Amino acid sequence: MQLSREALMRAYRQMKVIREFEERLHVEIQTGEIAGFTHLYCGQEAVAVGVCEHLDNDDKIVSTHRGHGHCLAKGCELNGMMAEIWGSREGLCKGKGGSMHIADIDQGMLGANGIVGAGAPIAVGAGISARIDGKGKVAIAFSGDGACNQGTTFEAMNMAVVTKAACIFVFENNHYSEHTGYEYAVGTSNDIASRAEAFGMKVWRGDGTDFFSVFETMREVLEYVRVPGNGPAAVEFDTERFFGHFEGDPQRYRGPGELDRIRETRDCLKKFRASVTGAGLLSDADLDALDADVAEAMEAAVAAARAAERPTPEDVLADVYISY
Amino acid sequence: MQLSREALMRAYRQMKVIREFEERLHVEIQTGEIAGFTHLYCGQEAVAVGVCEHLDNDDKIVSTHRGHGHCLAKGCELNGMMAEIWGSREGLCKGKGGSMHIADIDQGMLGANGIVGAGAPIAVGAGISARIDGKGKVAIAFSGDGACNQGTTFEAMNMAVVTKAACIFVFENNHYSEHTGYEYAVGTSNDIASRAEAFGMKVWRGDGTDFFSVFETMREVLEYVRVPGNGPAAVEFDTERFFGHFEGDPQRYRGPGELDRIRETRDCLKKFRASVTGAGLLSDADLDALDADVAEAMEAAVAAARAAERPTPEDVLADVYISY
Amino acid sequence: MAKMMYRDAVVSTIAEEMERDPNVVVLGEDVVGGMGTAGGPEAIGGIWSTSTGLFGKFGADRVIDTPISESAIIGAASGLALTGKRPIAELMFADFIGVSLDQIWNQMGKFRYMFGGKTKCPAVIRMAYGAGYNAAAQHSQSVHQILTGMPGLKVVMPSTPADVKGLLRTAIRDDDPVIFLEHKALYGMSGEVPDDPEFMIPFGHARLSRAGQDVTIVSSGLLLGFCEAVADKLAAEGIGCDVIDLRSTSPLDEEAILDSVEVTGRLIVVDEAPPRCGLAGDICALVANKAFASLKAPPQAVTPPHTPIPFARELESAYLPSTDKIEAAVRKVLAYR
Amino acid sequence: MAKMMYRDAVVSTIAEEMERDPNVVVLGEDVVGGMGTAGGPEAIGGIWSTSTGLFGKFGADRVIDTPISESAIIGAASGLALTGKRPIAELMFADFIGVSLDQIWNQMGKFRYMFGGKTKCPAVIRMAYGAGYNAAAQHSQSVHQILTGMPGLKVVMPSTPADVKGLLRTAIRDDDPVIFLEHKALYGMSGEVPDDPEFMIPFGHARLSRAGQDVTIVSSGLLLGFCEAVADKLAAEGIGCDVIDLRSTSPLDEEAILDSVEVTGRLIVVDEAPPRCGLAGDICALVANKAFASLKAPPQAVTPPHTPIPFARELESAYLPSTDKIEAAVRKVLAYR
Ligand SMILES: Cc1ncc(C[n+]2csc(CCOP(=O)(O)OP(=O)(O)O)c2C)c(N)n1
Ligand SMILES: Cc1ncc(C[n+]2csc(CCOP(=O)(O)OP(=O)(O)O)c2C)c(N)n1
Ligand SMILES: [Mg+2]
Ligand SMILES: [Mg+2]
Repeated sequence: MQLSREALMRAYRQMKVIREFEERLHVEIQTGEIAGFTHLYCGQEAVAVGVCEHLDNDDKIVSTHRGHGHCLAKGCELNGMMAEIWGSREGLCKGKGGSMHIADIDQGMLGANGIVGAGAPIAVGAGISARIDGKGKVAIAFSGDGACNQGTTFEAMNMAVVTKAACIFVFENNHYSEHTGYEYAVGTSNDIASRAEAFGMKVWRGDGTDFFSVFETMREVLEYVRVPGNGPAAVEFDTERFFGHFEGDPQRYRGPGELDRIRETRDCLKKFRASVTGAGLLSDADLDALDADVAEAMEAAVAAARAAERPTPEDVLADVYISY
Repeated sequence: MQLSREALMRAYRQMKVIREFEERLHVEIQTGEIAGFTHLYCGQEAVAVGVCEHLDNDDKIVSTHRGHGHCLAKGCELNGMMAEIWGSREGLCKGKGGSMHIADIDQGMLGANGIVGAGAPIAVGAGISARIDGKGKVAIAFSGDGACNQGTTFEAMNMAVVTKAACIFVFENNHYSEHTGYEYAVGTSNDIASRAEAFGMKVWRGDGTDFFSVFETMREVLEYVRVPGNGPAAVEFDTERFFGHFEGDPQRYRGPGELDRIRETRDCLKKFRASVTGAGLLSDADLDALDADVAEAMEAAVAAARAAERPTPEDVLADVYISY
Repeated sequence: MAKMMYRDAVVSTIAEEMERDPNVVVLGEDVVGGMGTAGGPEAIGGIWSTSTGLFGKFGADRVIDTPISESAIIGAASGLALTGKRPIAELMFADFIGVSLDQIWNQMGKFRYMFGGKTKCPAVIRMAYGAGYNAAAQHSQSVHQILTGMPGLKVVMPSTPADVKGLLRTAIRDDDPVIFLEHKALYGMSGEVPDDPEFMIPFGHARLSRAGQDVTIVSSGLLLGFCEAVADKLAAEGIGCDVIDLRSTSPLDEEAILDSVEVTGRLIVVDEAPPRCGLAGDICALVANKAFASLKAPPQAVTPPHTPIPFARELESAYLPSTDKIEAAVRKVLAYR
Repeated sequence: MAKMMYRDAVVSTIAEEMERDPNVVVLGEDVVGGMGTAGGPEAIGGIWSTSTGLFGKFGADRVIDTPISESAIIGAASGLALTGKRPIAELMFADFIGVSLDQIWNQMGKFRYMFGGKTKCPAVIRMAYGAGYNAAAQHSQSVHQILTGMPGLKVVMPSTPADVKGLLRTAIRDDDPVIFLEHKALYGMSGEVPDDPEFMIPFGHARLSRAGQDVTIVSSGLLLGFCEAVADKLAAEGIGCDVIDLRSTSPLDEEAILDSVEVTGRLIVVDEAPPRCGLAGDICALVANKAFASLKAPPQAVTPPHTPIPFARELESAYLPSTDKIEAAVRKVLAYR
């Protein structure tokens, strides 16, 4: 289906926001200003955006340790995200969560997660909720190729089938879990989708570096899962991460030239640009303008995060319900 | 392959021992003498025996809450088993384990288990051990149709494939997990084996009420898994349990006449007798003699268990390595 | 007031709350029972009969039978709670936190704080705990000590049918995750239960089940009855015991304990968890710290030994704190000079 | 004596023991690193560099990289241990006991007792624990309080490179399951380590890291250093502190603690776990019970508050017991009359 000019612009902008967010964090982290573990989503933008562009606030997503892209795509506010990663009081989670624990329930973003595989069961509950409510809403669990080996992920898939949860398991196969290749760690090597299928779900596959592949695949998946009673589905997207597992990872597990190659041939932003300009849907100038717009927003977000109020020791004791 | 007369007698006797053990417990439990939860294996004997007749003490098995059959088939001593269930000091585990926690490491019986799904990961370790040792030994994990929905079982299957563990997952599908039907709880309903296959294993299927089906299937499976480097395999046996989930279960989930029907048409002992007498391999008299022999052994075991020494309060503190 | 059993107090409270609030849903293994069988739904309920009749009354959307997948059960409860429902999940045995702890500890217990206070997760996790059934090492454990130590969880342990009613209603209406621990040896206990459909007991309010001036005994669950028996016996000798039923271990009614010890100067905590890093030590330490000046004798924990729970009848009885051991502890603190 | 880092003490001890005993095997996520990648095995080791070089030296049969499947990792360790191997399993973060607790608590910890004493399960589970990295609520936790409460587990917490060496060797040679907790903020700590290839420190023997007459401070891990700093500062004022490094929490060196308190009469326990049902309360209760007559002031726990661990630098610092808070606690017990 042909997307409107507006929709194309929006999709590009969303991907670009994630890209810039991550590229900028990659730089800022070197300065030591940002604390904790940060896992960058750079390279996988087409998945988050290709999925979330189909969703509204009543559709839910559950994310991972590599969650910035999902958050931004689902509508978490840029400044709040940046401030959170900076550990500020003005962050989306008041500086208590940080990179791995961003949530925004009002946006249907039920949480990034530091525990690999922990999100899928939560999505099943949200998917049961959606089924009960009968309004054609869905819950989506993002998982990595590594997470697909966690018992919780398997349990969630079976339980979703049994309870006919309106739940979609989106597997982002970026080929690595930390420093280990998926060909080693996933017994079925390059076929995570078939494993999901064996649980009794319909499955799809798509190119996770191509926005249009993700978007069209998800259109089909969602058409299916939004029908009350159809139950869950799974999708595997083949994708790439452009940075290390976390910031600081020397990535010696990569092949020679691998990073250059994937940046060159598997960059969802480049592909998108080539596709829409080639088809005459948008011009380079349109996209450049969006780039500039995003760059400006990012600058502002970083400046705001840097200037934002810091948490106080008393904040440690806020938002608990039992104190000792 | 044709089994020797001796092997046939042994297989029958092993199944009969389990049958009598369980039928007798079913009666004794009514008297209130036996404490705790007891899950009877009656009806599934062909699986335990058809599997374990291929094994020696260096092959390992890991069992479940419904473990008596596996224990007896693997060589745990009858009197020690009975005494354990009676909670005696002379029991295989000195009365500390009871029905759900019988182990006999020397026999390669690594433990029954009260936690559904907990055995499979342990079998993977034993299977890695076997692979490392390179002597063609194997480790077998028995699991039920209910256990096949536990995350641990899935993790174990993937990990066995990845580590090329000499491990066999034997699924005994007796159609129920407690009071719930497998058609409800297993998303793929009657195809547990395919789910295992999706992890990248070779799988087999067999009739778990027919000793010969189990035995021949396991011959193939073992031939495969005993080859160093081949890695794990899985088998699903369709079988029946003749009693309730545990003793005391009114079994209202069964269909009308179901118990009569399965006792009539799906009884592994009856089938075995019909088969071997029909083929003229053993006579009814041979089998009757074994029956009598087993009945006598059982009588003696119960009498011994009843007379066996009871544990003392001081025993609570024995076999711990830290006391406070 | 109606007389009812502990287990019936569970199921009737759930039914009443489901009636009142359409968002309350129940999930767990065999909470319907008979699904996928010839007998059909409710052919048989769960093994504790704590969900009997719910499916018939409220239907498949609100009473959800699950596979044997405890992590997914708790995770699903979180997902339901984050999306407007009020799930009551059942772990058939508390021991099964072993296969689902992450979802309790690292997930639902942390959402509110970790997400900056904006998140409600109104889930109740019911669990049958405790020894007394000769169910051995993996089906008899107490877990309140583990869960009480985990910030973000409320932990409730009713000791009577009336407390089940009042505390479970509070739990269901609470906006945060509540661990509701039902002692399996108490399911058959009978007692008077208020009829008031709004009868609620707030968390953090202990109950004084016996009053005396000489010794403070703190307990809950099955062992509370043992403590009461000891108190009654000693009362006949003129020894007065305050017996405090904690009702909830988190929040903890520190005041009730400290007030009592200020009078008695002597403390015994009787608890079913193993001795190390448990609730008994926790409360002894609290008192030693906050009522130091009142103490006339060393605060004394009465717990099982540091061993797994043995199977045989004789062993389990010897493992559990008995009335004899409790009585001996009382006499010991009384004799202290 | 050689100077080495805490993390190198881990890996060198493992290597030495693997050299000595062919049954010692290592398993865990990324313990090889680079498996299934273009870079190949050992392209990169695990994130803590605590298995660097092992694969190259001992090969694929003895250094086993695993999928992200913690239950299967611990379960496999049990299965290996029951069949003659001596596995050392790594949980990358102690927080991951959430997804593997059953295998630790209900399985390996219980085999020996539950199976009547005939079963050996010589497995070591190494885990990186503790705060200090701003890794937030799910990657910063202390778990010794949870595991210490579980009968059947030995729990070890080295605070120096030398103790890593001596305790890890003991752990590997021990015939029962040992939980070996490495504080992630100490991995880079340097210290003298004995060269003796048989250097072992028995469990249950605390170390007196500072000696004084006025206050007993009990601690371990990262916070031990904080306590030492406070003791040193106060020593300059003439206040003497015994600082006791527990080394293992189960078995616990009760004697070392009680002997010290008999002299000082004042106890502070500084621990990184949350306040309820934790190790600090456990030790305060022990002392209140067994050294009651010696106590001159209320035993005092210094712990983080009962909250999940917050992310931001300011928040994590405020969460952790600081030297200021420890000092204040010392002064408080000293001032008690
Ligand atoms: C239960 C658990 N085990 C291990 C980890 C450590 N860890 C964090 S991310 C990660 C790799 C995840 O790989 P994948 O699912 O493919 O996601 P990706 O990092 O590629 O996005 C690991 C092992 C964790 N956080 N949680
Ligand atoms: C982790 C866990 N969850 C639930 C239970 C309670 N339980 C014991 S046996 C059982 C059913 C198991 O079904 P299946 O695996 O088919 O074995 P079967 O009883 O049919 O032999 C359940 C739910 C348990 N023991 N452990
Ligand atoms: Mg990945
Ligand atoms: Mg079954």
